[in-house]
Amino acid sequence: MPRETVAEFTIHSVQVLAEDGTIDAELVPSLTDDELLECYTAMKRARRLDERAISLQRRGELGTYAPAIGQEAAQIGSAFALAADDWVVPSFREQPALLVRGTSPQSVLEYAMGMEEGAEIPADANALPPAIPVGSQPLHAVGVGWGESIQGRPNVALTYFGDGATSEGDVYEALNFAGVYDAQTVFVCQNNRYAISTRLEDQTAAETLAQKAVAAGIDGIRVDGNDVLAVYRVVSEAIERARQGEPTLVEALTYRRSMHTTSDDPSVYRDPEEADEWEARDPIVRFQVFLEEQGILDADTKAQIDDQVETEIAEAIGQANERRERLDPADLFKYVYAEQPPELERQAAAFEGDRDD
Amino acid sequence: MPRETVAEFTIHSVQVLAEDGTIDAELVPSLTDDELLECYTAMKRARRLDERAISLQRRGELGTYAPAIGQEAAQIGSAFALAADDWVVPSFREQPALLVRGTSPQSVLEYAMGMEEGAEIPADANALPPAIPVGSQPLHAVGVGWGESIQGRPNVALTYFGDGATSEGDVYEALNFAGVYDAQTVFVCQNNRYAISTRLEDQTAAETLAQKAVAAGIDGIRVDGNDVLAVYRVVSEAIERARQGEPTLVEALTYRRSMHTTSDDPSVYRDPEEADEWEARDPIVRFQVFLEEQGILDADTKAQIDDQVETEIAEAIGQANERRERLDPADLFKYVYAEQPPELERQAAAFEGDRDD
Amino acid sequence: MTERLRVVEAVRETLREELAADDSVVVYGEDIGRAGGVFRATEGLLEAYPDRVFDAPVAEAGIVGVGVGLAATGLRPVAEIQFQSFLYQGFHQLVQHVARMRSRTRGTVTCPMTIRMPYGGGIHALELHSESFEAGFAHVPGLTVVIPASPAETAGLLRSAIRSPDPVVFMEPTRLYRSVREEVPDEHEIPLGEARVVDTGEDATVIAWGSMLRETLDAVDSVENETGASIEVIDPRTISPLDTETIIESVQKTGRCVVVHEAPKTSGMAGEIIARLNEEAFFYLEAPVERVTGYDVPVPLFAREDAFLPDRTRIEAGIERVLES
Amino acid sequence: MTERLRVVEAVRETLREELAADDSVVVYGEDIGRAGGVFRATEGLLEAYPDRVFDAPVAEAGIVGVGVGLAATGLRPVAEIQFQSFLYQGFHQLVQHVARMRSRTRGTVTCPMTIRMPYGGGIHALELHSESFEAGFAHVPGLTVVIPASPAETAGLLRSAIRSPDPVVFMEPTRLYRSVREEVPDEHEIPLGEARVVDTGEDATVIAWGSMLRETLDAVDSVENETGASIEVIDPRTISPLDTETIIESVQKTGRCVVVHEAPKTSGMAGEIIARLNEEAFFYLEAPVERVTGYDVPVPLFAREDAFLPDRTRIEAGIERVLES
Ligand SMILES: Cc1ncc(C[n+]2csc(CCOP(=O)(O)OP(=O)(O)O)c2C)c(N)n1
Ligand SMILES: Cc1ncc(C[n+]2csc(CCOP(=O)(O)OP(=O)(O)O)c2C)c(N)n1
Ligand SMILES: [Mg+2]
Ligand SMILES: [Mg+2]
Repeated sequence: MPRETVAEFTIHSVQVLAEDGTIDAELVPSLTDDELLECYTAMKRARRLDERAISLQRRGELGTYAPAIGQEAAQIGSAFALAADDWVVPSFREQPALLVRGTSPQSVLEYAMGMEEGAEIPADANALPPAIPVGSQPLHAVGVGWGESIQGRPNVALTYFGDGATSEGDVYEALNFAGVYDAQTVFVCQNNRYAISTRLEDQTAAETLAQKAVAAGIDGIRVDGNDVLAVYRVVSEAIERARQGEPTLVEALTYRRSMHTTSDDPSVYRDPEEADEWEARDPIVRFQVFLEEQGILDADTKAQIDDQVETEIAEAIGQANERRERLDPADLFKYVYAEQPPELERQAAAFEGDRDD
Repeated sequence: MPRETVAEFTIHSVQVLAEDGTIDAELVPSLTDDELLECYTAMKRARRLDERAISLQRRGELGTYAPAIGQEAAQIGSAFALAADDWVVPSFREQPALLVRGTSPQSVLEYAMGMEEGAEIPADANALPPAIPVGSQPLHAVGVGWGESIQGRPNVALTYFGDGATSEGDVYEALNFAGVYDAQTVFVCQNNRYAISTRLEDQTAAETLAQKAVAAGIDGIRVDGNDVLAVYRVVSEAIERARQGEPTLVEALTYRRSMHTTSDDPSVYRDPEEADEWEARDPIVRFQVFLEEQGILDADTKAQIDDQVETEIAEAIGQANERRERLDPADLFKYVYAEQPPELERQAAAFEGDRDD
Repeated sequence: MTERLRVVEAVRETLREELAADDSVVVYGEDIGRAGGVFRATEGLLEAYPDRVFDAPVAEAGIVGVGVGLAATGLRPVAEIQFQSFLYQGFHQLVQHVARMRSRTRGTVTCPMTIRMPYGGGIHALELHSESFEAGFAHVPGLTVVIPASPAETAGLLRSAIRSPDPVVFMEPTRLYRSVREEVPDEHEIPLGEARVVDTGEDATVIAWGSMLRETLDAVDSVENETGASIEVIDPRTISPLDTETIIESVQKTGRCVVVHEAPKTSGMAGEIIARLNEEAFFYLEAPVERVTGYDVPVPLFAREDAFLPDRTRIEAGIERVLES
Repeated sequence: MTERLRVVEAVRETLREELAADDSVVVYGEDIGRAGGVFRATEGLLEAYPDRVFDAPVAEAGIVGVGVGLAATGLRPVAEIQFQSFLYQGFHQLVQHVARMRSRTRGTVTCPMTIRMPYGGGIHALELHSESFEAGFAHVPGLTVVIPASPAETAGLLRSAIRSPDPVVFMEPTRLYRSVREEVPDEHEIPLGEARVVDTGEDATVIAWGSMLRETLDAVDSVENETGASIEVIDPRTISPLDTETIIESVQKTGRCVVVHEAPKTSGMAGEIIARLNEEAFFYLEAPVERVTGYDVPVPLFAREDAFLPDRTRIEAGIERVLES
């Protein structure tokens, strides 16, 4: 066998709705007009919430905020593909996906106001809170997907992470565990080209991120992450495979159009031209043109959606502000253990004492 | 581009000296008869040291010991390919490679006697001490290979680890860093089929370990790890590429013929038949038959080598025992910091005080 | 029916009973399945519960991290880390997620996970197989850190750990795995957070846990014999959250105290205990509290291990110093 | 020529000078190159030293681990971890290799690596951006743990850290990065392992470091004004190995002591300091040593951060308690 081939791998990439508006009729997912509009509304809502959050932050009303502007198709196309009882395991930039899954804009804002209230998970929501440590949450998604399978339930876990996260050992361990345990898990890597300031070529020598799957012996595929139909299509298939115990890594090629977080100034490390280029490739615009051309979206509906979104967010801001006013700092002590240990009781009492002084 | 191919990968496997004795003339490395005999002697020395160590451990004279019996071709073929100033970064089962690189059998024994003396690295030896935490040392090898390149030196670092280690995030991070920094590093993964009791299929869903390289965008190749000529050939090429800043992951397919360590009883988790099968495929036997058939090794030389090895090891045992007798427990305090901090001085003094009582 | 068991058997039987009692218990770790664990602590469990006992890849961050997800789905993960020092590979998952899932989400997501592992010296093991980092774990709010000191204690505490609504780092003294047998009551359960007064006494309090408790009891015996002093011995059992009350009460009575641990001295648990005594029993203390601990050096390879570990002689000397001053 | 610099500038200038002074210094970390660091602490360094300043992939175990290898080849790696809590991702490399390379090899291989990172609260940052784990690092023998409290101290200590033959965990108080300016002497060097008596006094000793020192000085001022007491303030600067002598001497004089830190109370450095006082100054102590620290809870998100962090009021109360009892 002097020199023989023992394994071969191919990474595919999928696009359904091209930038020039051409559609791949074979791959286009079968969604009703209402579903398509719902999807569009979700994208607009997410975009608007991010925009409002940035300006609230600028006015000192929110803390550090990580907008997902430009990544709405990657997140909403994928979140839309989930069934009601499936799970979402997000990082810190997943407002669009979370909103689709039922998290309220109010919660998003509360979290950005530095309130744990914004990370409460309602009893019926299958989700985990935002994970700040890069790359740490895919392992949780594997645990969820494996746990569901141990308990004989069909639910899958979908987790999001970025291009930078793929450098963390945890992400690799997650992919590898998923392969070993046939975890009902889908990995969506949003390759938005940057990890803060770091470009992909300084992150890895790999030419695609989808090929990280090869190391774990699971499927990897790339999708145009600014094409919501393609993302929906590819992730739907991945979800169905995951229900059978076959995990997939989906690399969604997209672009972070705004700052890393509100503490970041991208002009330090990237060309304004690059941003312009990607403005033209905005995922919402592409989808909107498609909906208009198909006669699904007209000017009235568009205006109505804009109004609706504006009202929702304005209300959410009001509610979040109200909750902030009622915030009790002493809650600090409440949720550390199921039952408060004596030493913590003493500390809580001392805290109350100090407050009374 | 609806669905297009964006990347393709192929994993090759190399064998030079087949189990049936056939040789691939094109691939056979150009080694002199003396070099071939040196290589054979190294294999015999390593095997014999492991055997003696196991029996010394059984008599209570050594602590836990991890024999490399069956893996001599993988280690010695690769270590032989290094130049004098290259580095070796081993795990805990690399006695064969270390011996080739100049570590004395005495040091190996001292380490197994629980003495840090056995992990001293002579000033001119480019090596790091045995790493016990699985998968932790490839990152060091990347640092070495990168550090040599930063300093404009041609030296490469060769690191060893096992099949189990490939599951650790650290190993993936090491491969990925190597790709990013063009580290002058060669990764030799000895796939000996087991991580203690755990078989490869419970370790990863990947069909080869060489393909772990794909995730990092570096080269990966498999070699028959029981074929010392193939290992030498493949690793020589990898070393030359590494000198140019192109790291490679080499998966050497081999088999751990004895116990994981002397604390382990493999009969709990594997068939005796399996061991028999691999006894027949022993790397030393295969190489010996080749040398005999080529007229390089005759019965006299063989006996002479056996004698020489026996004497060396007997002497090493004597020397290690002597050094153990001279061991000063107070050395405990000596090498923690370059300069002893006052608190440690106090503790050292208290220790001496206690000893004098 | 009580049984005479070793520590390692107490672990195994408790795991078996908890697997039987609660379908949501899953047990996993490196080599814990087909091989039954490197110390045989999980022997036979895979055969008995093939759907809830799993061998894991060699990846501790993975082992800790997937536990967070398993727990979120309603399971009770019981993970083994092969040796305590390798929990460092998953330390970030432990601190960033396991310990804080409850507080991050105001109690809406929890992580009732048990992470068990052998720890400590005394068996002449390889490098990094003998560490004791309980003080570091105790510095992480949200964790419960438990160390048993005998077979019955192991069974009782491990059961409570598995049933705890909060994550528990369960550190088993390797040195005791096979060294003693003891009656272990069936379905034994010992509440977490409560120290045990192992021996009552009037003249000094000695605090020790894990395998140091045995050394301590030996030392106390011989000091009592030699000096006629009467010494109280306390095993905190739960290192964090610590049962301060029991310790304070004892030292308020005895006025003298020795704390023993194998971990390095600086920033070890003895410091914390002394600080609490300083706060709550200051005016009762008749002598400086003595620390008998590992030195501030990495645990050496085994040829020098005995020099590192506190032993009966050093503990005796500590007790004598505190009695004399 | 001295310059008035902020802490973040002191870091930058010291790095620049050390890169200039010693060809073996290499600087790397996430976003430290092209972007100049998320706090701009490394701004301009890549341009000035393109062959020795590197952006790193997002992988902290990798960042710590490669440092071991870089150091082995004769380089002096100076790595940045973007926030202290993410050093946990590389905690195993730190404990298992960085800290013990010297002792494992009897001094034949060493690891003169500096790992610098912002730490601590007070800037309303995201979750896990405000932690203070100095006590945990101090429990790892072989490490030197340093925390500066002003621009000049930053420059002087960072220089010594980079030049140290041993690995240094260098924790920079985020809250001070831009808040104060101070004269920084050129080529300033402050020996590691030596505490600084910031203010002398007779009635009590207050020990604080990092950004807590500033709060402490404010609190001390107001207590001194209100009560007429004279208070000594000590900044250990090197948290480990700790300069016990300076602390003991002071408390032997004042008889009263308060220790302030932002890290959670249990198993924090205050415990260790109290234990040393107990050992060396027991008979001088006139009152229990006070601890003013973070609570035993995970650092909350920023809306509750002020409630968590010790502030001037809490420190004042602590000093008053110790003066009164
Ligand atoms: C473990 C860890 N290391 C570093 C950071 C600091 N950090 C926050 S986001 C980020 C970059 C993440 O990049 P990527 O994964 O591409 O996600 P993106 O921000 O682009 O969504 C870094 C380094 C962190 N939060 N966690
Ligand atoms: C980080 C870490 N986890 C676990 C262990 C315990 N352990 C020692 S060797 C080993 C298996 C290693 O398998 P492999 O990488 O295949 O190397 P081999 O032993 O076969 O040479 C394990 C799990 C360890 N030493 N370090
Ligand atoms: Mg990104
Ligand atoms: Mg193996």
